[in-house]
Amino acid sequence: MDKKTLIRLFFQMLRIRIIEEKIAEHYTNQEMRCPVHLCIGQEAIPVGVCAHLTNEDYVMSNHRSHGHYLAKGGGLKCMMAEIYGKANGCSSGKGGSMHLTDPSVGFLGATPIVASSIPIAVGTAFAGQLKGEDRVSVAFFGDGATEEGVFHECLNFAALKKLPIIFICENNLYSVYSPLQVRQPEGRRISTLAKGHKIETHLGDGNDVINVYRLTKKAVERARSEKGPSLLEFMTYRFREHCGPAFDNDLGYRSKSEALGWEHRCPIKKMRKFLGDKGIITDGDIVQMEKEIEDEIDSALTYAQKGPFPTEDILMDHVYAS
Amino acid sequence: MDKKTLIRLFFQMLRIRIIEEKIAEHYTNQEMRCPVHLCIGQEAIPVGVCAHLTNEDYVMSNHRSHGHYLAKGGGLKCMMAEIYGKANGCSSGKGGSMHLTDPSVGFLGATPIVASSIPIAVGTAFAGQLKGEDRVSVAFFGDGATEEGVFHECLNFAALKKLPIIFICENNLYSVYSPLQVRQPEGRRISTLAKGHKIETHLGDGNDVINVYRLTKKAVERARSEKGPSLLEFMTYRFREHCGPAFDNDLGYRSKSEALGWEHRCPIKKMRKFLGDKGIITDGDIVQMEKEIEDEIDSALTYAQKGPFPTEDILMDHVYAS
Amino acid sequence: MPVQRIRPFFQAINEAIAQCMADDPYVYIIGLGVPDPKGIFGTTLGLVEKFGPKRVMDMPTSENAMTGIAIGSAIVGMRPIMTHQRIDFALLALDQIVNQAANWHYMFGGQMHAPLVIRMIIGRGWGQGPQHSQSLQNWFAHIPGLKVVMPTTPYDAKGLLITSIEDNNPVIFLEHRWLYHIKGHVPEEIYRVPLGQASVIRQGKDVTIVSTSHMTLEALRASQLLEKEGVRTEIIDVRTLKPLDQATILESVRKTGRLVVADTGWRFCGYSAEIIACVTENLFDELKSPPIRIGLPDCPSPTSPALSRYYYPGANEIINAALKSVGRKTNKETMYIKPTKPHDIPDADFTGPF
Amino acid sequence: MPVQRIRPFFQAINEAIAQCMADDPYVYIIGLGVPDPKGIFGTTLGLVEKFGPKRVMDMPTSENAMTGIAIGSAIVGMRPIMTHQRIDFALLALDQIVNQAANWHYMFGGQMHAPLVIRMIIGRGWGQGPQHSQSLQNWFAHIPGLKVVMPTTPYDAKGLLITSIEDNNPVIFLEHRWLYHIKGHVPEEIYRVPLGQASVIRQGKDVTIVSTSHMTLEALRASQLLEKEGVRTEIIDVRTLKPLDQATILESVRKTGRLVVADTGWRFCGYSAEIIACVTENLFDELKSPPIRIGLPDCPSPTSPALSRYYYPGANEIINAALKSVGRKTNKETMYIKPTKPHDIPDADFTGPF
Ligand SMILES: Cc1ncc(C[n+]2csc(CCOP(=O)(O)OP(=O)(O)O)c2C)c(N)n1
Ligand SMILES: Cc1ncc(C[n+]2csc(CCOP(=O)(O)OP(=O)(O)O)c2C)c(N)n1
Ligand SMILES: [Mg+2]
Ligand SMILES: [Mg+2]
Repeated sequence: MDKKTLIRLFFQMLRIRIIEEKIAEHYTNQEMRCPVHLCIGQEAIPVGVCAHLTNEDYVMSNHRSHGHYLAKGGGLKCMMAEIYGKANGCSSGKGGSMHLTDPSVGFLGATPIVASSIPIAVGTAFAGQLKGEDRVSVAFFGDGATEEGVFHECLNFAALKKLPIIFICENNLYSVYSPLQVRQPEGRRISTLAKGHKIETHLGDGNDVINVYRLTKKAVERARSEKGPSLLEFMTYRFREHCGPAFDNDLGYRSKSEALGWEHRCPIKKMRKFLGDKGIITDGDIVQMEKEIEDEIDSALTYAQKGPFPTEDILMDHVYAS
Repeated sequence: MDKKTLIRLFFQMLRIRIIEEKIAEHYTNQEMRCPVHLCIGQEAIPVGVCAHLTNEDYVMSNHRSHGHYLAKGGGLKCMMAEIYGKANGCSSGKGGSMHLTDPSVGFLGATPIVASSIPIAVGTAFAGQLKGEDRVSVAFFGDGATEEGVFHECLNFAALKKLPIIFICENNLYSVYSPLQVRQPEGRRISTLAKGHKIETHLGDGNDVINVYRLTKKAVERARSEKGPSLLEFMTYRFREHCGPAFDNDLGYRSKSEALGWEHRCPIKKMRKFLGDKGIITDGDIVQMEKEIEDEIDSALTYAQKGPFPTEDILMDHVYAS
Repeated sequence: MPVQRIRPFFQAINEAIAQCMADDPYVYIIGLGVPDPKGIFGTTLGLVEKFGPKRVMDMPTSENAMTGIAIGSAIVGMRPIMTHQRIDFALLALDQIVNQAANWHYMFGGQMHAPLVIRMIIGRGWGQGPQHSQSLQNWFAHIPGLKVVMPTTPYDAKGLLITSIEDNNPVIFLEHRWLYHIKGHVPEEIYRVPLGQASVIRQGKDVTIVSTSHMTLEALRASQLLEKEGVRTEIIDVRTLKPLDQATILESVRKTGRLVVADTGWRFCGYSAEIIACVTENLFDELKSPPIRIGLPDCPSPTSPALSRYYYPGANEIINAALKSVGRKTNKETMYIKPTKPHDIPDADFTGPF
Repeated sequence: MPVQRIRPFFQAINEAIAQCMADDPYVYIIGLGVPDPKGIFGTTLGLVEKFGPKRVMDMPTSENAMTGIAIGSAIVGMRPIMTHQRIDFALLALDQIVNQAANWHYMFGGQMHAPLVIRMIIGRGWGQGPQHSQSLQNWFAHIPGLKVVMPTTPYDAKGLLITSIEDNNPVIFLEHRWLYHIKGHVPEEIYRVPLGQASVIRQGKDVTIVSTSHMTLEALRASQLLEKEGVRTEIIDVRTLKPLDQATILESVRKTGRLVVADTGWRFCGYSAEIIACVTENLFDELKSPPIRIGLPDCPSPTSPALSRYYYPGANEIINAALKSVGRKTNKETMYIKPTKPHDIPDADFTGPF
């Protein structure tokens, strides 16, 4: 991997991190009046995956979508405005954090019903195949989503039709407060399920962006060469509460030591150390990056905060397409 | 296996076959005014499976339920009356062929929405576990049912809780007129799906009642000793049309040679030959059996045909339990 | 009057699909049994031969995912027609239909749309029973973002289906099993019946009968006998349940002052309640007698013909309601329409099994 | 009046569950997050400590199978309480709820029954948006075999939930997110509020207001201002949407001659239409003015507070409707109830995120 790519991967993770932290910081002002599911700790996955996608490729996401949206190239300003419920938001304020979209870059949309966007992503891949296009679709979802039957229905259909789709499972060990062991049989990996469907499958370290990048590369090549779908299961960890801006390890549903272990494996720290050790970036570079990102987010915040609210007359607009 | 068991298995298959053929024969009289899905050709599976179950064990079934119902010991008379829509039917005429039940023998019920009775069967096993009972539950379903997401949700939960349930997949290669290859990826067995869930799994010849019997024996032992669920996939073939009394190979959705091949592997012919070769039964025994069965079915037909129709005043009964 | 081209309902549906597919390469049809020898009661026969297996497809028994897949394909430019052999099976797909398809255009601020037709068959008769004969149109009509269509005549079946396929929204297209062999004039060329317009299929000044799908035929039967009794009915076939053509209904009731609603679904909390609420809210002072709704009683669909006989209301119930509405006593002897076929089969030559 | 034991709604629910579980070893509760630290808005807190993890369970995110599993357990003797954190998630389980649970007793001729309570939360506010705030009670009320309960007061919440758990049928129990911190008298012991009885929570002779769930609180707010204007309202909290207590509603309208219906769901094809249809069919001659329904407009739930402000009707809409119903002009200045908190939060101390 060339330096430029490595730096870009790092930069993008850092950017998502800083944006999410800014959202957390501002959330308590009670101006972002919708649920937000932050992906702090999980940034390597969207970044490593989307690095292989062009604007022609499609991504669909779930409730925890900010990272996917940003990594795919979704506009920051209209994302922030959307979270603020503004008319200049990416969904005109009608969707909020759980319904981001930026079709111009192929980030089609996010929907928070668990697993519900997986078949829709498969449908985009199916359309591509029917139309003879050369696109790849990616569905991002969590470990919880693999418990929904529709997930399996999708694997079956994707395998049946050899669709150009990549299923990305972000396994952060929890669904809200519920650990894997109350939801899935002990010792059975999610990737094993996909193997049962005879789908190309890999299990990777979701906190190692280079690992994510490498595994995805193969999956995208497979998809582009019409060899069919892949499922990649990436192990990771969410640092903050399931929904909202706070830390919540004090609630006791996950142990402090577990959380600490994962903090040490923070994908950004890890990459920073790697790039530092290799002499690819310096602390100075990072300060520079942070500054750039903060400027960007500041102006996005201004855009969002100053943006107009949607007015009563658009309430009934767009119920039907004309 | 002792002779008595072997003879019983044969007798039960023969009984189901003759009953189903009688239904087919009488169906054209337009007195059985509901859809019927005959299991002619598939008798070995219900018989071999139910041989290990007691009246305390639970069975749930699908649209093609006659064989399951009869093998579990469900009453023939009230089944026939139910198909005739009579008040003395097992569901008072409200259910018809697609909703048979005989709770007295543990045949809880059949429902024709594909895969819909699988979770209900799992629920009975779950209840047994919660109550600390020593029961086994069996869910019968077809190859088509494994395409429903709920099937996978059930496997996951059964494996999670190590439930005393046995999933019996009767793989007859078709769902209505649709062959497996338009529905499931080539070369991927249904039993492989269950392996993906880390469920004990076996693939067997569903037209060989002894094979069915042996594989089920182990699964039932596993369940009774709290080792958890099993899935058995049995290959078989339906001889007649999907729904209704006729043969339909002339429609062209399956090849004559395929059908012929399976006819040669008729489970009853096969067992008859086996028992004959071993000298366990004679042609005379079989004539005797047929006579016995025909007498039974004749009186069941009379019971059904003479039975009273439900009257208007019971239409609104049993909408709610008191 | 131009020469009539008489075709059965199922063929009208078939033509609509075939012509839309010929017209627009992005239209495809998918569903259990679509290319099979029976072709969904004849409605999809010949399509696979004409358009090939990439546009006329069977599918796994995975209603939920397959609906989502159709939606996904629609938002990137395809125009899927999904078919369910029974509306009851679509209960597995409601997350995709209601949470996703219905909201898609709105919740992303109008940037995308999901042009998707979901054909669903409403069963009835011959012991279809509790899980194969529900008539759930009111569920769909309740959901903003969906359009709901229920044709009665072959003419409308073709014209409404073409419009539905061309519509840029998710359209729930409900076909009543008992209409497939009804015959009527069906022009050969493509034509469109607009969504959102009810059809006054009979004019009269005494009672307005608002009906859906198969109940429209029952209303027509009823109206002939009522005519003899001197009661002139105006029959309005709703056709598009959502968006509802209030204007046509209100105009009629403004004239007649009397309202009977006959729907194929359950009465309680059903579509007939909407019609009554809409009329009483808007035309309270013009109503001369209490509106009456006719629908299924509040119990599951029984399988036995001995019970289904009492389950489905028909022309006679409509006659009674209309007479009651004009303040006349009902007279069983003269009013009763005698059945010409067993009550549980769609046509005289039906012999089962579905 | 005996000493009042004032408790919040969420605790009333919690007590009902705890007391039923103590009373009957076959009762168990299952649902996503049931034993988690937040305990479904407090309604399940402490239960796992009291009754252990075999009776108070989390579950996989498999709504459809888990509902079927609950049904299966119910038909062999258990009494499950299943919870869904949002009604929207239950769309995945409708095959099991509607095709199976609702029909189970009927379709097997009364031999088995499925005593199952499905608690579902109706969301609202703070940007829950199109997929987390639907109010689908009319769907369930349409289905024979289901009972549908929507409590408003803490007293009813406890009493109705106990009755629902003890009922031998599938009961859909709908809890409005905004009621959890409402306080009221809740007796400590087990008590039962019968299903199928509406509650006249305010007597008055001028207008009958029939309301569901949270809209009952809005009706109460409205009634105070209306009282000042000389309009005496009678408020009927429906409580059990199915079976509906027609008698209580009809009796009231017989007295007042006027009807306003305020429901938390969509107006079009919604539960309010049933109430209006029921009253006009039965009491046409006694109605003095057109009945009016209040509900959500025919569009998905928008996320932005700037839009949800116009989406949810409240006391002011009820005031306007009641005044219209008695033939009075509305007067914005005097009639308007000023909000004491932002419109998109349930209580003043709510700070998000849900
Ligand atoms: C069908 C459905 N059930 C339940 C929920 C509530 N819910 C929202 S997010 C979530 C957690 C899902 O966990 P996972 O898929 O692992 O994603 P994560 O939040 O861990 O990223 C749940 C259960 C929902 N939104 N949809
Ligand atoms: C949810 C659902 N979808 C479709 C149908 C229509 N249908 C009835 S039986 C059947 C075939 C199912 O095939 P399989 O499970 O293999 O059972 P088989 O008929 O072969 O025994 C289908 C698709 C249904 N009843 N339920
Ligand atoms: Mg997770
Ligand atoms: Mg099969």
